[in-house]
Amino acid sequence: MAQVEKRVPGTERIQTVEMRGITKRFPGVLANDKVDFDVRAGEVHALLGENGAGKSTLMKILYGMYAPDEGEILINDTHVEIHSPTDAIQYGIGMIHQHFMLVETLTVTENVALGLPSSRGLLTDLDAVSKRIRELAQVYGLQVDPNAYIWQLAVGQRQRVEIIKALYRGADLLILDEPTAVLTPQEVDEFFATIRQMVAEGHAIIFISHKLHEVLAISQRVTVLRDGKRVASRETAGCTKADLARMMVGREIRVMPEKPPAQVGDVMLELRQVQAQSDLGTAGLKGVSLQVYAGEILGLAGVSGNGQRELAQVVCGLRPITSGRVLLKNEDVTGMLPGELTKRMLAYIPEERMKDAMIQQFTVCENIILRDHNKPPYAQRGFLRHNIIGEYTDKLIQYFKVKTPSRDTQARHLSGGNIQKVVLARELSRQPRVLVAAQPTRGLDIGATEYVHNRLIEERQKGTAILLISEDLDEILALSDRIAVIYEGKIMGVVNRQEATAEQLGLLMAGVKEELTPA
Amino acid sequence: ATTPATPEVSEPETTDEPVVEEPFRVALIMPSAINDLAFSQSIYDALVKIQTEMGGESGFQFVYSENMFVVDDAAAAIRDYASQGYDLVIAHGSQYGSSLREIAPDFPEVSFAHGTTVDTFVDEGITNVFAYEAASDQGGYVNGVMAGLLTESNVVGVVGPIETGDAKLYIDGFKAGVMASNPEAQVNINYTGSFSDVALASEAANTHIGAGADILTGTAQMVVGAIGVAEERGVLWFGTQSSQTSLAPSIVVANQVYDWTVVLRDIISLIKEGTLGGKAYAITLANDGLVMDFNPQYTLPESVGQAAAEAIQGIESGSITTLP
Amino acid sequence: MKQFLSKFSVSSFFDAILPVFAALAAFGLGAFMLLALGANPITAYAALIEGALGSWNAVAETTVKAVPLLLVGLGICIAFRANVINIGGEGQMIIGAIFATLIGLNFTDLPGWLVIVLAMIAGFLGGALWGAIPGYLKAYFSVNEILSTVMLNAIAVQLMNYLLRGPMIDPAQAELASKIPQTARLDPLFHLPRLIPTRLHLGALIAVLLAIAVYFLLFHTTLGYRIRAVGYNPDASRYGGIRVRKQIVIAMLLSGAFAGLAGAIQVYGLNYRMITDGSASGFTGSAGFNGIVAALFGQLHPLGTIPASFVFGAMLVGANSLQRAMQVPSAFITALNGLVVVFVVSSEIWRRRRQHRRRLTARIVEDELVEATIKPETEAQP
Amino acid sequence: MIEDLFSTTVLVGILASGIRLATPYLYAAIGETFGQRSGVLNLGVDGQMLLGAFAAFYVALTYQNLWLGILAAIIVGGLMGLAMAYVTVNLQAQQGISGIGFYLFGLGMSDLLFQKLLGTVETVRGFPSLYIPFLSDIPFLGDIFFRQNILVYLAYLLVPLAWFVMNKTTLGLKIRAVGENPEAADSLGVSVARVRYFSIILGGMLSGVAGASMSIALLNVFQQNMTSGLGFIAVALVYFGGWRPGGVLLGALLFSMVNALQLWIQVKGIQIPSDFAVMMPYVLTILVLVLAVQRVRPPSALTKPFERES
Ligand SMILES: Nc1ncnc2c1ncn2[C@@H]1O[C@H](COP(=O)(O)OP(=O)(O)OP(=O)(O)O)[C@@H](O)[C@H]1O
Ligand SMILES: Nc1ncnc2c1ncn2[C@@H]1O[C@H](COP(=O)(O)OP(=O)(O)OP(=O)(O)O)[C@@H](O)[C@H]1O
Ligand SMILES: [Mg+2]
Ligand SMILES: [Mg+2]
Repeated sequence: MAQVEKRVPGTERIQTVEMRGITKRFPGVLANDKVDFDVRAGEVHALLGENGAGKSTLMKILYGMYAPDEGEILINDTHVEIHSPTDAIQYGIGMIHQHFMLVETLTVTENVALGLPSSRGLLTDLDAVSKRIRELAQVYGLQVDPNAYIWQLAVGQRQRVEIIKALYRGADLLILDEPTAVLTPQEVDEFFATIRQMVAEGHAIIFISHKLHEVLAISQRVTVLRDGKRVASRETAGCTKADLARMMVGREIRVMPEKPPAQVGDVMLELRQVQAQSDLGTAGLKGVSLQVYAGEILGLAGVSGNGQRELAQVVCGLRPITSGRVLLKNEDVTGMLPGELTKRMLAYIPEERMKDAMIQQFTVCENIILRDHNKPPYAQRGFLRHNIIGEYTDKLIQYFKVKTPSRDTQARHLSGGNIQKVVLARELSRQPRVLVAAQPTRGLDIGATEYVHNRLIEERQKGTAILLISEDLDEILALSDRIAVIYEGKIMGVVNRQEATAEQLGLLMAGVKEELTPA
Repeated sequence: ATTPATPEVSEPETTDEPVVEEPFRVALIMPSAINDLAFSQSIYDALVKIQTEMGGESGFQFVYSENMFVVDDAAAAIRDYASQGYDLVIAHGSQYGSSLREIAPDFPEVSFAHGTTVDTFVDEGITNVFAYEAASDQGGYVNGVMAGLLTESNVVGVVGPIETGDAKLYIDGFKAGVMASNPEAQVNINYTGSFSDVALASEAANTHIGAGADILTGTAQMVVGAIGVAEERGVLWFGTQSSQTSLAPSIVVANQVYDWTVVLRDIISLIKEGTLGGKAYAITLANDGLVMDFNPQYTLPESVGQAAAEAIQGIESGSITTLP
Repeated sequence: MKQFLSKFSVSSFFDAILPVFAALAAFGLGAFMLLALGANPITAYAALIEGALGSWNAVAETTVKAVPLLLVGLGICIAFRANVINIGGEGQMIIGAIFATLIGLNFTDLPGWLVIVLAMIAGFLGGALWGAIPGYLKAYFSVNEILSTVMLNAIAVQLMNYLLRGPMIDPAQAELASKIPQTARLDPLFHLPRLIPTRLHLGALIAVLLAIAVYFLLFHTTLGYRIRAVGYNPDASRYGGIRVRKQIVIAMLLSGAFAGLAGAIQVYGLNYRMITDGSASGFTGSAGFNGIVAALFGQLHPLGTIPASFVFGAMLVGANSLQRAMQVPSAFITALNGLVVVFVVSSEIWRRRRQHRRRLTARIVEDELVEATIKPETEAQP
Repeated sequence: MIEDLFSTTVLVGILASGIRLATPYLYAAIGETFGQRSGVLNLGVDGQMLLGAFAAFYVALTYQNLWLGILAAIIVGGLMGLAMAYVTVNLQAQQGISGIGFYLFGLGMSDLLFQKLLGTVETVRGFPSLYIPFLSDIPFLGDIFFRQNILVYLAYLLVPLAWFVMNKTTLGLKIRAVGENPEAADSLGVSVARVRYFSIILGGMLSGVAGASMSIALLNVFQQNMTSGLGFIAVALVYFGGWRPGGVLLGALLFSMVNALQLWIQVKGIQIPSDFAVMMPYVLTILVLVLAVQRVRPPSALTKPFERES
């Protein structure tokens, strides 16, 4: 299949893209307020801002998904009209969305070929496409099996498919909306290598991330949005994390929290030689043994797809165990249903909160009682007590500072960060004895991240046993008392925080085992 | 009313009334469509004929509700017509009995006719309901006698809807007829479980032919599917309820045709005399309510025609019983 | 209840009558068909309205017609909330009616009120059984409910045909050669009492009370909460400790139960016996399908389904009297019904858009409020 | 009695009947498969079939040209599809009910036209059986497979063709993507609306042909409600077939063969009430699904309207 015909005015490749005075109103929200933004071939321009600052909106305008209310777009200094993604693609703009745009039931090749003219006319030319995918993969280090179905792929691999899709369409400018949120540090490194390669070949990149160190590492320029306005735009070189944070939030942020010493108690959660299958039917957990004590945070580090999801689900009764035992405070809870575990004061913040822990069409109230809807005082003889539920919800909204018009607002109308807070509020307010928190700060801005970290530490001080699952090694190191590393469904080792180093953990995460002093 | 009016007025048979009288008004409720080539069409055709006899719209008017297969819709229609002061309300479907029994006492001035049934509710003190039915076993028997003689394979097939009511009478009579004329013959029956499944009726016919049948018959509106198959595969067909000759002139031997006019004429004259119900009718071969309609394009062997005529005579005289 | 009523306003009144405009548009199209049929549309539609609402008797007939629509619709509200598409209402009505009729035919010694109560319960259970089957097959065998309910409708019809011409046949018919497939008539003591001297029977009251009950069930009980949760998001429900499969079975069971009750009420309130013409709609009058339409017009809200059923009932009753008054073929009525359904369902988009706009304008106010109250606190946080 | 069923006559009869009975299901269900794969549930199939059946019959009768009849059925079915597409795609109406609305419209309208234009049941000379040279002379097999009419052959050719279009063409790829994740397809410049329009209209056309296959090929008559709910079974068969043409073929054949079998059971005088015989295909279709424990997911976007946020 040939490259797509482009109708870029003047030159063939994108040299500069400029957005001038872009304003976008959603009823009730001024998402973008006279924003100027530009990017040049051969550079990475980072876009920063709190949750809801208007980053995605600005980029969707550039990609033709939203029409701006005011402002104009210029490519190579020529005014262009971009009315749809098709227009954008033809100008050589590619976008990788915050939420992947992939058809899970199709193969990688089919996803890439979708919507493109075929060299065989009406028939698909999947062989040719897959050949070209392998070439691109070679050039940019994007290893992925063209014949695999999307549902079989891990997030990191899906990310690569998205990039291949854009490159395949001959994107000169690539918009990356929080591409690293779901990637492991290793994957981020590989991903950055790909980006550098692309920049070297003259691509222009727009990069959105909440992780300041990534912004510092990859970008040449950075622009900060706050409440829809551009508040700063400067060369990255010379900026510090603290500078960026201040520009974003307008106040000082402690990037990593302070932590009082741990008051460790009894074993609260114990896994003994647990085995379980993964979604694909392969062995997901191959005999995992772990203990989490009251009053400690046990960090579980590991590269995504090594069994973290399975482990969390096994503990919370959402995945059957093929062999082994799970104990909650010395009680065997193997095979118990989630409802029964809930009664035993187990709390769980799952990785995919929007999907797995919230009912988008339910109100905040209704979501707050998702775990306890049939327990007094929220229900009596099978009837819900809306007054009590409402008052309780109001209290949580206030205490956890959830930004919502009212307790009766549907969850889907809240911003991602606030949905996160609702889950957190629900799980923590249940006064759990054991808390499983998977990727609790994924997708959150630094202000919200700081807030979540503080809450977790607070919970630890109350004597809760916390299993913190994170792919963010910085987060693990900052919060954990002990750190376990999981690799291919097995625990590679457990180390005390004081004895752990990033290098050593990195090796373990890669499956390289050294002799360790067990914690 | 958009009653079909026929310009030419045929010989008036029953009326010697003065011309200036109010027209006689009839309302008809029936379960399927007026053109179903079967049960509903038979009564509709009769009313059209009566209208012609009675001098067109000026002497006789009628309105109808078709496709009233939902019993309580029919009940609403019956009540509505009755309250509009029709002289006669005909509930043409045995399923309407319950409703009629309920409604008739509320309209003692109105006469009702209910078919097909034998029950006029007189036992229950209701005096304004006539009942009518078709002795369809009689024509079935005659058809059966001919089929028994005409079959060469000694296998005859019957396509039925559901094993009840009019269909059951016809089929039982048909079977008895075949047995009478040809005890060797085998009568295969299958039911489609529906009055409307034309496709299944056609495969039912194919099945019979596959099982060796060289003569077919069937009843209810879905048999049009079976007739097509019979024609294509060249086997003979016997019809009932209405004349089906036009559908397949080359293979239809004879039809039992319902002619309700004999019943209707009598009912109308009784009403005019002031009797509003209490009498039960049956259309039979003897009273010409059932007519054997032979397809002129099919040359019936003389002996078979003879046997049919004898059967008709026997039934009319009562020497032959048509039901087992 | 209070919550629901308080949502009424001029705006939502307009939303409520929007379907009426859509229906009028369909009637407009129907007018051309009427002209083609040689009938005067104005007289025709006058006859329709007259027939549906023109007298107390007409209103009673309309209400009677609405009863099964409402009951089936309530079941649909429950099932669709659990994201189960129950198009088995026809079969469920039939089985419910069979169960209920068996009570009336076999317990002739019991007092009338008791038989009625038992019969309603039996109808409820019969429908529940016929609904639970596809629910169970969906939950535990992944058999799609659209497929199974379509098939079960056909099975129920054949079962009815068999019973009515065999084991349950009217003893009087059993002696006749023609064997009309009907049961014996129910003892008059067992008939549902009439409310006013029309065909309006107690079933109407039962249906409305049940609509209120279903409203409470869905929005004020833990069971309703679970059913809705499962319908929206089974994964999160499982996480919340809800046994998803069980709720699917329960929802289908309840859905069938209401249809079954509708069947029982048709027998005890209107026909006083079961009789078959071999088709499902001969007994149900297609209420098993039309109830779906009524529920969806009612926004899948039990209380909204009450007026929706009434309007749909009026349409059906009025159409029949239109046929009588103008002698237009019944086929026209069927086609007109189809047009009305299509037009009304298409008008939904305007209502949704208006609602969306309202919500967004409301959000401006709310957002300002939020800014004012919460934002400062966030910033005050250490 | 039961052993009477195990003869070649019966077997040949069942297979031949089954193949014919399955024909309208195939057209309708394959059409519906396209619609559902693109994310639209059309419950109005039966209405489209009835209108198609009437159009084909009327045109064939009036102009004495069967192919013109087919064309009429295609046009009428396509127009019904167009209306359905406008209502579900542009107006984003609830697919389930609008389908029921179109069903009622087709049911009434076909009957109305029948009454006004024809008035009574008539017959037409439909497509004759086409004896494939040589093949039709093979004992047994010839009877079963090679003595059907052209529309029967075309129905079976449609199955691989549909598979091919769905899996091997860019259009098929778009259809599958749109039914699964319309947002993703849209972000790649695939017009969700256009793809859905195409699929629904194609579905309507095939439903029209399904009707025509009854009125001018298999039965050669038109009667009110002559499909008697066949279109609903066709929709169910799409679920049976797991949204794949091959699966639909299996389902249609299973259902039809069992239907043919039950007719033979009755003809052979096997002592079960006829009602239970008639029930058999419905019961077996469910049972097979229970036992096969297939876990094919419906297209994710099925019944969900798509609207790009703005
Ligand atoms: N389609 C929409 N309709 C109404 N409001 C919207 C819509 N899309 C975004 N918004 C609002 O516009 C504002 C900016 O949203 P946007 O998604 O651009 O934020 P963001 O900077 O990408 O945040 P995040 O870091 O959470 O991704 C938010 O207040 C959001 O609620
Ligand atoms: N009406 C009620 N009154 C008091 N307690 C109740 C009531 N309903 C449920 N509970 C309590 O809530 C707990 C869970 O309820 P139950 O097991 O009935 O839910 P369920 O219907 O089984 O839910 P699931 O679908 O998850 O199985 C039980 O311990 C029960 O005692
Ligand atoms: Mg964003
Ligand atoms: Mg439980």
